[in-house]
Amino acid sequence: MTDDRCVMDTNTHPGAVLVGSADQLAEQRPMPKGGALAAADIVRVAAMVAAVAALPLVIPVNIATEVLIYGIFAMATNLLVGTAGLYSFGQAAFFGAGGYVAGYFLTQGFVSLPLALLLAGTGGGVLAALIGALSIRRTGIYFMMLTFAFNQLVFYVIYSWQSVTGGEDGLAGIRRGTIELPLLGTLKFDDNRAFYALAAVLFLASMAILIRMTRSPFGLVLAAARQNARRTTSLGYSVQALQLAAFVIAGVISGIAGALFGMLYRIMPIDAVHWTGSAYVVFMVLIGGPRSMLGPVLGAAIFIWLQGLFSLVWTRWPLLLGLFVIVVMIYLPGGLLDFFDRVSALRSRLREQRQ
Amino acid sequence: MGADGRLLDVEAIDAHYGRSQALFNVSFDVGRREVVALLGRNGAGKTTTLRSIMGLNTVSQGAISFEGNRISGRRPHEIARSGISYVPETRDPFSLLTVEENIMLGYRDGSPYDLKRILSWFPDLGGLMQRRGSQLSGGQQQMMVIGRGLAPGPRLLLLDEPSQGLAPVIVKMVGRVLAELRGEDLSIVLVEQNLNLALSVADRIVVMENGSVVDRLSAEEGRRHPERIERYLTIH
Amino acid sequence: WGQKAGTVTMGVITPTTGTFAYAGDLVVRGANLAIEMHGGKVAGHEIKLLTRDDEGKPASGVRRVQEAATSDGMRYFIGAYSSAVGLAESEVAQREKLLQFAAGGSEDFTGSRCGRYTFQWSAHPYTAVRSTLEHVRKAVPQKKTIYTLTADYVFGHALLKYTKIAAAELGFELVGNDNHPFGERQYTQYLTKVVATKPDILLLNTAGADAVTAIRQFASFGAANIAVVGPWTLEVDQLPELAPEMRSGMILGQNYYPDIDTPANKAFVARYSKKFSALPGYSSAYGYDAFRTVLMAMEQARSVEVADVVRTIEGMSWDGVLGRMSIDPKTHQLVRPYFVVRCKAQAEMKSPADFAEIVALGDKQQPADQNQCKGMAEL
Amino acid sequence: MTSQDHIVLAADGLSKRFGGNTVVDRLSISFANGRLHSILGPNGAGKTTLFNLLTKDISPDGGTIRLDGSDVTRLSPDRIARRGVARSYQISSVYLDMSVRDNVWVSAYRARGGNPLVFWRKADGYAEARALADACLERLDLTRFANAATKELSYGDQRLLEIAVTLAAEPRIILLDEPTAGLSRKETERVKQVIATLKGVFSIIMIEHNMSVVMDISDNITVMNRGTVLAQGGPDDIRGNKSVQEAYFGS
Amino acid sequence: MLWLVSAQLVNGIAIGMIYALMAFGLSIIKGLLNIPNFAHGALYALGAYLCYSAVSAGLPFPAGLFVAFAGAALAGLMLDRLVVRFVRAGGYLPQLITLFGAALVIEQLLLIGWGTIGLSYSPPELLRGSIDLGFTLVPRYIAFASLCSALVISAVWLLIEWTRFGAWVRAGIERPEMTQSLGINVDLLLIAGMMLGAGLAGLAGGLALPLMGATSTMGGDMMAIAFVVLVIGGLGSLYGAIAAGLMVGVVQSLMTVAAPAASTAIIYLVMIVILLVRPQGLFGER
Ligand SMILES: Nc1ncnc2c1ncn2[C@@H]1O[C@H](COP(=O)(O)OP(=O)(O)OP(=O)(O)O)[C@@H](O)[C@H]1O
Ligand SMILES: Nc1ncnc2c1ncn2[C@@H]1O[C@H](COP(=O)(O)OP(=O)(O)OP(=O)(O)O)[C@@H](O)[C@H]1O
Ligand SMILES: CC(C)C[C@H](N)C(=O)O
Ligand SMILES: [Mg+2]
Ligand SMILES: [Mg+2]
Repeated sequence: MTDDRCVMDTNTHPGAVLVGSADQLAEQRPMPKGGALAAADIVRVAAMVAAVAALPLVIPVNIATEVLIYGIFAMATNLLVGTAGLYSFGQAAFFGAGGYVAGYFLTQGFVSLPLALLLAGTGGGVLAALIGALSIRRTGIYFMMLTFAFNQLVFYVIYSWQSVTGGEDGLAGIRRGTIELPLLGTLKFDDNRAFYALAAVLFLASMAILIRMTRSPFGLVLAAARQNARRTTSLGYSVQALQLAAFVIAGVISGIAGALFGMLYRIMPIDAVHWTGSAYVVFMVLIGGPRSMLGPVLGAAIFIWLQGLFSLVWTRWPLLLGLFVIVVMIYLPGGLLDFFDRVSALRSRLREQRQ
Repeated sequence: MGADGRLLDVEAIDAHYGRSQALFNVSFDVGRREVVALLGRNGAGKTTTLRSIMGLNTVSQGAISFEGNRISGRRPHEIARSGISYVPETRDPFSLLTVEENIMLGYRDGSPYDLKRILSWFPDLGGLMQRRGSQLSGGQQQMMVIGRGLAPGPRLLLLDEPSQGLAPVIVKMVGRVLAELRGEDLSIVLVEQNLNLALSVADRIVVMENGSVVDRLSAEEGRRHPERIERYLTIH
Repeated sequence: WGQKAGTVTMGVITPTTGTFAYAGDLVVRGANLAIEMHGGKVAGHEIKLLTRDDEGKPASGVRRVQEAATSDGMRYFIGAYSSAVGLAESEVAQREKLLQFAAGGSEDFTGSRCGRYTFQWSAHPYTAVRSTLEHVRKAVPQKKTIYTLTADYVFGHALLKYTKIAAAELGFELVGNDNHPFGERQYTQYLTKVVATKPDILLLNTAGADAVTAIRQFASFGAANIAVVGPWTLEVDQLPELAPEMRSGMILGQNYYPDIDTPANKAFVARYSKKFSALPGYSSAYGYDAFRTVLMAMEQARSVEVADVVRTIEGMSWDGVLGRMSIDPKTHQLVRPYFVVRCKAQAEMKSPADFAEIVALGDKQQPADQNQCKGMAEL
Repeated sequence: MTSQDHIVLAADGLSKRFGGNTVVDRLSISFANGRLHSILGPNGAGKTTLFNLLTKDISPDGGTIRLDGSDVTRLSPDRIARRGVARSYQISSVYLDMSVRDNVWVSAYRARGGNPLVFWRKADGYAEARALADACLERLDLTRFANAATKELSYGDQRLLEIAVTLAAEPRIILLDEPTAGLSRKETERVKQVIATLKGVFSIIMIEHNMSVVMDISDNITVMNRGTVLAQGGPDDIRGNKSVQEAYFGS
Repeated sequence: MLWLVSAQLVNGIAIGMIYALMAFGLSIIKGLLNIPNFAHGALYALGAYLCYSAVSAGLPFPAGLFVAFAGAALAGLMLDRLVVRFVRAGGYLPQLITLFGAALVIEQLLLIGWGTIGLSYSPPELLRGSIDLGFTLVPRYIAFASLCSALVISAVWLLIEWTRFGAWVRAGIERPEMTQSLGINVDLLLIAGMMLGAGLAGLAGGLALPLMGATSTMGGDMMAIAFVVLVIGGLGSLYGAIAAGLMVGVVQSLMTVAAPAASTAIIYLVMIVILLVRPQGLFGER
């Protein structure tokens, strides 16, 4: 029945004029699928929630919190690196912007945590909109270097603005803030476990949003633009606008992650804004694997956990970290995710052989 | 050199992409100063065959020898130095190099095909020498990469759809060049969708389908009975 | 609270990577030696020593302190090396009630960000600048004009602040100052300015690798008539980083110098040189003396409870490595002497490690009205 | 309804220079509604550049472009596309890291008015876009590859996909740059038929060097040389034109 | 004021030339191999240490510079054989991060090999002290180092331009299969390119030794500047590397007169402005 749809059904589309009108699609209902959520999805969600709940039992709660925070940051970065193919080396600027904005707010006697997060997201987003608007027009290494340079500028602004940011010392004395709930009263997060729970909620929410995003039209078109921007433009997409949108979204989420980081250790350190922070988060993404949102999280977890572990083992621990990075990249070029793929491929081949 | 004057021997090769097989038991040979046309539909395996000869694909079964020496399993640059050259269908120009650099990149001293000779065939390129490879029109690129393939002075040239994107006047020129080359110490494996061109220059024809050789015939037979080839190429 | 009965867990949180990478292991050496010379036990408890890398970064320092406190039951620690890190860790110390014996050039440790659980081992920047400039005044009275080069962070700012005060007190004239970012590697543009201004003295309010690089590049100008003075610029640990001809004649303030003539130091130096066949420097002395003091206080209090030890140290007065010492209970600043040395030329050196001679001692404490500590919290 | 002779797309005095070379030289050309208009010319004549200018892939140095009578010279390429102009590229521009089906989907989604900022719904939920995409694959006999990774297709099949993507954009005006280059006879025949059935409803502009395709199905032919129009007319006029013979056919 | 500005101008030019050398090596690796060599800074540090060891062992300073060059080139060879070649197929980012890992390893090896304390070396007697230009002093050594940089850059440039080496490597990077099919051993070429680029980093490190000493972290700071110079100048352009090196040196120096604290930040601002106005850099081609 659909056989002659391609271009032939000009009767239903007189003149085949289909100038993009958004509301037309609003009426176009998504195809119903068997069940709201596929069984496999439910299993995956349950597994993720269980893993997040179990994490602080395995590693110290602060480290676990940090893993989640960097997980959020790395997932946001992966929206750019993995999906959109925008190799930003300036993400620390947005992480930092969020952290400093929320931190400043929370050191000035304010305590509303939702407001702090909102400010952080806005801070990260606005800065990303500014930097993105100027950088997106450039591609490849020039985009990389522009974001890097903007990152450095943000760094020096924060560095020099000592009265507000604490400069080289970092912004200290950040309080964790509270949430006022109508019935439950005031939620406090001074206890590290409570704070972990907060981070976990935000982490799971970001993950859900970002995964959905990569499978949405937005994500697919971003991926298309990554592979061939010119072609995508010629199909009627405003590629730069879409990329800017992705950049801003990543900025907002990074800003929120930065705010959490500031609250976790109650200090926003200047080196969180340094460009090396931007490099590290890209590395987390690549080590984990940019193909899916699970990769960056794995990368963040491994990176933070390994760093802590190695530093206990040997004073020259960065050497171990370096070797680890090299080995992963050589043997698992698609990141740690490849490892799981290999295992399941091996298993299916074994099964085949048995039959 | 093969005992019977054969230059290239492709003996029962298989090739794979990952786990899917692209060539099945492909065999043919090319003699000295001979043009063999390799014909077949899209996806038949023609390009894969050429790439296998060049060493760009690994051959999982069978063997390829050139002038009596086994070349399958050797590295592409060694195969190239033994006297084989390849012009890919995707053209693959070097976009940052100038046209002159593109053409002369593989030039070896003593090659009969120097810049002057190449320009005598494609005078259009003459004014473009200092352009970059990416700044040419499609057809200009095609001429450039044909020249690039000849410059090293190969004894066997693998040509993948050389007439693609060329204006009729240049297609004719290509036909003339191929005829001219045949008079020299050069053999050609020609993949070509332009049947007229293929029939006009080839000595022998090998037809492929679904990764296998399905027919072999002399050009003479091909010219007399084009339907014998066309039934593989057109709608039945 | 995670502290196993019968053991007391103490930490050394110092950089083994980053700008101060050279220091971490040296502090650990000193700390280990203190424990060893104390007999490995204190007030009936086994001593367990943890070492962590703070990477010279505040966040890492805080992370490591927090982690060591919660997972390993650490209650006492020394560190950090950089003021920025130490100050950040100090907040954790107050919150988690950990005793921190810090070292760093920032006056904030005992000033605006003072805390009941943090003690400062290094001299106050006032003491440092004042002692050094006093000696300069005496030794080369004809040199009057000073150009300062200042590291743009708390440490440099503190030194600059007190340079201005001391210069006014002692009659120097400040003819110029440039702030350079922490971690700067290119100083010739500043030095070009300095050379052009022709001051009598180039005073470096900067430390670590920054100072070494600045001096090295200054040496390449060969401007012999400008004297280099560093109130707190190069600790003895770093002197070998400079070739003898680059450092000779420099006047430097020191928190520690191996030649210090006290019984405690003699014992320390002897033991240290035997074990490591080298002379101890600032870092090792800090590790040693800070730990020694804490262990002494534990013995005196007959307790390893943090609160008891804090109270004991606040009231203690003792013979330490540096001489007669005590703690100012209002600020937790260690009241201690400061040393001024003059670097020797190659010809004067009796051994490769004979860098300098102590030429003066200073102990002027910061005037109380300049101190910004708002008082100590309850324990 | 617009008449058959209504001009849908026109260029007036269009010029483009690369460095010192004038590649398109004060060129004026117009395309009538529902016609198949072929553009011939020697290699390097400026045909692809003309396409690039018409779709604003590159900006002209002079001249104007009119779409349905209104000046679109300053419009961005995506806006032009949304006004119903779609093109295929001479060098295939398919998305190699996507499945064949997704390649066409990206095009079909936009064609059916899809908003690319939608990030809360799954892409595979859009029935209409998906149906259109599948239909386009079917038309070019690519259905059997629908789930394959595009980079695994042979070159000729990628060229077919390129056309499928262009058709899925459901344009009013289709620009095809050498649609049959690299195709075997069978595939060439198929593409030719597809184009022939589209003619009349859509306005098609085609660059092609394959004379059997051009002469059989074109309504109008323009021959370009050195950035200008050398000749214009129906297939027979062109075949008989002396200067075209010389410059293009070489006989 | 004027004399101060001119003094800074002279200083800026001298320092800028050293930046240019560093960027040039980076540019060779980037231009020829298309890798943003994140290990460049580590190789620079290695050069400084090697030069130090050579002169400490009694070799004359020029020999020390040669050791720095050769040693770093050798390290480049090892880097390529042991690491980079395995990730080459993966493209840009995997190479970048692998090289970053390699940089971590090299820096730590330096600490293990030469200890954590930085090392100093005074240049030979001949190169000590300053040249008095009347309005300013220029340290003799800095003048020497910038002259050396200029010479080396020119020599290498001629090598690349006068031989087909440059075209080969560029071709090999863009289309390795096609280049091999023309009979060129791409592997060998890439090794040579890597060694040359790494060697130049080492040489820059050796030249920097008397000014910067030898410390494990010295590379990181230099590398950031070198990347900036590279991009400002335009990728793959010799004039670009030189012009941008000088420009960065001069801007940095002049800024010290106006606002010293901003002298580092300013170069990033300059870079942003240039990239926005001329995205391909000063001398780059699009
Ligand atoms: N990179 C690849 N990965 C997987 N499969 C491939 C790849 N390249 C080609 N194939 C498959 O191998 C088969 C042969 O392809 P090949 O390119 O040799 O065909 P061809 O005869 O040259 O076709 P064309 O005329 O379209 O160029 C095809 O079915 C194709 O799908
Ligand atoms: N980026 C560029 N820089 C400089 N010159 C260019 C550039 N792109 C194309 N040209 C030149 O412009 C002219 C027209 O090129 P165009 O691609 O439009 O030709 P064409 O008519 O499509 O040819 P073909 O049939 O070979 O595809 C050619 O001479 C080409 O060399
Ligand atoms: C001991 C030191 C070198 C002090 C260090 N410079 C600081 O940051 O305070
Ligand atoms: Mg093919
Ligand atoms: Mg064209």
